[in-house]
Amino acid sequence: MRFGVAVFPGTWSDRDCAHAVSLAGHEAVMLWHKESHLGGADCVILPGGFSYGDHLRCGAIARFAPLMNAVQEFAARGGLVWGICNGFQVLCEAHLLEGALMRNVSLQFRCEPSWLRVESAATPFTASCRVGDVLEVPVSHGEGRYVADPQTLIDLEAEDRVVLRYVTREGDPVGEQSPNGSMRDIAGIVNRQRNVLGMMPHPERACEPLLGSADGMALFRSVAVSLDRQGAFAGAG
Amino acid sequence: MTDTSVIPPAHVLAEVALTESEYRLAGESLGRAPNTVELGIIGALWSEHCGYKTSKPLLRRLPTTGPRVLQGPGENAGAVDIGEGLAVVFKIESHNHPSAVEPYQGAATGVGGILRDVFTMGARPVALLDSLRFGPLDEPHQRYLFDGVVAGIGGYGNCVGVPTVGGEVYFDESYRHNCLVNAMCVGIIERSRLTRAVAAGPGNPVLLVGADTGRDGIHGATFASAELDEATEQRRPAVQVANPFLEKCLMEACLELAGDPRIVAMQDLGAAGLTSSTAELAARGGCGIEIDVACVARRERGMTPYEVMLSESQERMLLVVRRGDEQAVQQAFARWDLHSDVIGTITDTGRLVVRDGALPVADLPLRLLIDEVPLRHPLAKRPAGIDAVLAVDPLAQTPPWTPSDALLRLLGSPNIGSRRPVFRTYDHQVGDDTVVPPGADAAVLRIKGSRIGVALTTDGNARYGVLDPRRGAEIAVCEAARNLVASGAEPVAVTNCLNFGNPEKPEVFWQLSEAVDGIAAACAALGTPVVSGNVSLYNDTSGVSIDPTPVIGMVGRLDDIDQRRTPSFAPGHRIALIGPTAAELGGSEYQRLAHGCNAGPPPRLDLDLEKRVQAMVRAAISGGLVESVHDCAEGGVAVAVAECCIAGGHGCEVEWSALNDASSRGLPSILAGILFGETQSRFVVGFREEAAMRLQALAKADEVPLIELGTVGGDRIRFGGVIDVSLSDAAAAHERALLAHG
Amino acid sequence: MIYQAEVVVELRPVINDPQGLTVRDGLRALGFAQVRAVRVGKVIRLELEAADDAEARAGVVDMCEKLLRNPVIEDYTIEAVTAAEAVP
Amino acid sequence: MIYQAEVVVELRPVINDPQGLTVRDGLRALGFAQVRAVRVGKVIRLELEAADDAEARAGVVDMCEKLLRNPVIEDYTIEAVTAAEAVP
Ligand SMILES: Nc1ncnc2c1ncn2[C@@H]1O[C@H](COP(=O)(O)OP(=O)(O)O)[C@@H](O)[C@H]1O
Ligand SMILES: [Mg+2]
Repeated sequence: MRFGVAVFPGTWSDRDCAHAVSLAGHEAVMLWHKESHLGGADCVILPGGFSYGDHLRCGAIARFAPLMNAVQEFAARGGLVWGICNGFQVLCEAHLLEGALMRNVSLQFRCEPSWLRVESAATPFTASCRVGDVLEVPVSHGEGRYVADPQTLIDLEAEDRVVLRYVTREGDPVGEQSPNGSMRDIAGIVNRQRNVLGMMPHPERACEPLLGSADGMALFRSVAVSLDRQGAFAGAG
Repeated sequence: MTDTSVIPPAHVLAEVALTESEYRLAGESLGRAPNTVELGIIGALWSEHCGYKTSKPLLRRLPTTGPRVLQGPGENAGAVDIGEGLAVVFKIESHNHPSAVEPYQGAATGVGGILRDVFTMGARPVALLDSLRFGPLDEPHQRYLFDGVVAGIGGYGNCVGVPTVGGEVYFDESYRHNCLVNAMCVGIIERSRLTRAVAAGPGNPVLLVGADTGRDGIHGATFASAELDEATEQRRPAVQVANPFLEKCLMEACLELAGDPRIVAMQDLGAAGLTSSTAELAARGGCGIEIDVACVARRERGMTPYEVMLSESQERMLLVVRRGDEQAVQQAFARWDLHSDVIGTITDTGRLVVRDGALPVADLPLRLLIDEVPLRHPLAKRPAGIDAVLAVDPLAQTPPWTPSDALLRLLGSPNIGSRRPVFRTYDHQVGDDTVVPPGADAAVLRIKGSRIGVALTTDGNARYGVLDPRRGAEIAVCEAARNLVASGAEPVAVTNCLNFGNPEKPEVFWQLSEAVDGIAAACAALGTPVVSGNVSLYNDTSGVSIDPTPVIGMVGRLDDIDQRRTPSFAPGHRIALIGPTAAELGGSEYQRLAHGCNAGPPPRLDLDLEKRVQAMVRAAISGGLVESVHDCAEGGVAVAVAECCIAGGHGCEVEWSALNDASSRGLPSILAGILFGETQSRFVVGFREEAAMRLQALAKADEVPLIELGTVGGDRIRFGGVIDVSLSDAAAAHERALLAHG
Repeated sequence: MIYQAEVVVELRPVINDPQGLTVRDGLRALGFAQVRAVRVGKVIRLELEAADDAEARAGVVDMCEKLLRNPVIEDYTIEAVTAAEAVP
Repeated sequence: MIYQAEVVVELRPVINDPQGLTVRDGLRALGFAQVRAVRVGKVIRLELEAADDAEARAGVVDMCEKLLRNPVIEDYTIEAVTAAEAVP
């Protein structure tokens, strides 16, 4: 399985994502933002970081990179696109996902463990999880407060597109403990076609017990399993 | 002006920080009077910041060599061999004054500067640490500085994607008008790819890369600027706005090029900007350098050659490139959307020559600028009042609180309580290598594809140093080493930042000299050479100097990452105190809180015992005899044990005869001294019952005191009959310590 | 011709603005009890070349629509587009 | 009386504005070659109570001096202070 990892100026989770991919036993290729091909990737990861310094709005400038045109087409043809942290912000700015990510209610950057309840296993990214599983995955962001208009929120829930929700370690609603104050404690969503996932937490930081949690591996495994099922997606090359 | 006997007006010399005699020296060596730009260049390179004219003679006393040392002081950062062909590159640096003026930007640009020192050596920065000092946290302005500095450090480190894994924060009156912001950066590189900033090859082009040059950080020297008016100062920003995004691109581009044969040398631009970077680069290579300021991209119009040469604009790098490869290298930077210009060439003249297009601007021998820095040897005088202060008997003061009450107050002290409100705002994980995150004694990083681990810490409790600067410095080194040992590491090498007042005061120079001797003695004893450092003097406001504050950054090494330990107690484990105990309250945090003073003798330190204790604890760890380890620092044994309880989420039952004696004999201050005194060379460990005998035997063999204190368990922290608090109360006090109105 | 444009980008009224709330509370804590509400937005000053006012303004509108504001959460107003003296 | 005030806080002209530079380059990359310079500041909208215009304006000046701008790097301009209909 081949994962393409996008690199924008200011991206810093690229190496971590590539490391997690290789731990999962797959191949990672770096995709430079000025290129407009995807190196034959079966799944494209838009990693975390501060692309373009998060200036103006997080992800607002990266969204126009030549690479993103290829990603748009790839997604339109059903290719798996996985936005993590800054990648989620880019996907929202690019309108591949609804809503927006805004400054944490605390107005502070937060780097700490978070607990995510799997709300839908009906996505290529959570296929090998069970609904209700609670995954320990760290957050590390200053602008991760998910917001969307009421109708969008209703649709997301109705269409089973809220994939990950912040909960407590015990799996209860986070309430005040929310790392960022996201509406409905949303941590990750998919698009209607369910092939584009955006999430704020960093699964690539939770793939080894040595680092405190290996729960993030479930997502990488899921992607691989799904790609196997559908017969590895013919990358845009 | 060509006549060297004509001395410029006092204000001119003042603005370039030169004395009359220094001016004469320069003139004689030059055989003529320097012009204004040359004067500025000489002033900058002869300044304390670049020329270390006061501290250099002292720094020669530090041990700087050892089997693992690959690069000692003198380069942009030090480097040590940690095995498997890998080197750790590290340095600490201060950004005190800018942070006092604008906490966010001052701290942020400080982080930027220290990052450049490390990637200049070709090493990828893998960790940052920050050592901070402020006035009392309950004062709104100090809270403003603290919040701003922490936000600035996070703002920069989080954006460039280098984890901030450790540091320290202290609050003390002494820093009310001079906060301290020291940042340490640690990088890792294959030994063979280590690059040095040594210019070579006359005819090789010199490249300036990164930010455009603006009128940043140019102090004084109004005489040298276009018009002599108020407006000149107006046009000069008091502080700089950091650009971590630009730094991130600069870092990635430089790391791509490091070790590339087309790159002859790399040098970051720091204090005195182009002036010091060009001069040092050329001097290290024993060659010369010629610069055309007209080729330097400007941020503002109307800049004078003087301003261009002395601008301290951030996020800039200087490279010497193999002749003929300049375009290829410029393209490599352009790939990262970085602007670069060829601004000069390396020569064989041994001179720094500056042109503005065709116009000659400056022409100075590097020997004058670098080797002939006139050293200052100020008077050193032991402060008159110190003996009276040392004569105070800390045990003569009656404790105002019960031991339980005192423990909760200490846990809730801003100098002891949880630092989580700080480090939760720092990305301390990016890079996927942080195995022991902030919150324990030292941070531990793994190295992918290897069993080796790297442990990092910064330490420096200035309260001891006020009482005895030499012992204070020795203790700082030993505490840093203890923090590494507690994490399971072998201490390897040291970087240090000497934060002091105005050295022209004999008392301050004495403190500085004593502190350097203390660092030297402790580093020699522990076998941890000093490979890099930084000096920040003149931390004075209206005649009042800060307490002497040597901050020690130390790097340790674990053969096997699985040897790491943390303070967390596990239920059922036995608790032991390793090391001596004496009722010493002088300089303790308890004394500050309970009696509002800092007096009496500071804790004793026996370097030989220190060595034995550290060796014994390391042996206990490698022998698998101890499960949790924590050093005793501020707050003494009681706080150390409580911290292990809080970290592990379990209470404890401590039975300690010394306590019962003291309380039954009705000696409350002795009791406080035993519980909260800061006797050095101690660790609190948790171990399995089965290991007890072997642990005892090991201590005996190494002639190290060891007392079994009790057992981990329950939801209360109990010390015999004298302390009984609930774990949740203790944890709450600890967690709240740094929060507003906490 | 050189034009100077001032664009204000603000959160849509329905979107809550924690920064505004924090500033409001900060002001009240300082004793400004008269403050009822605060909202914080961005002002973006552009210097651009254009043949005439119309072209300048059209350019600015285009920049706002494409990049400067996020329609999901923000509104923008073009405060001014004025011919300026060139600062070469 | 309820007043609405608009305050613009911007980096002093001599201060480097990294955000402005990034936005400028972003716009150019999008094809807006006509953009020569960009600077990004803050606009702060205040809603406050005051007896009259003078009092309202005096209050706003005071807030700027005390909290809203950082005198080391920023300037402020009070764009408008106008009586408004209360939005209770
Ligand atoms: N400014 C800071 N930034 C990041 N981590 C910090 C900072 N201050 C303290 N820490 C972390 O908090 C923990 C406790 O700090 P400290 O009390 O200084 O430890 P010690 O007393 O063992 O030196 C350590 O892990 C330290 O690295
Ligand atoms: Mg410690």
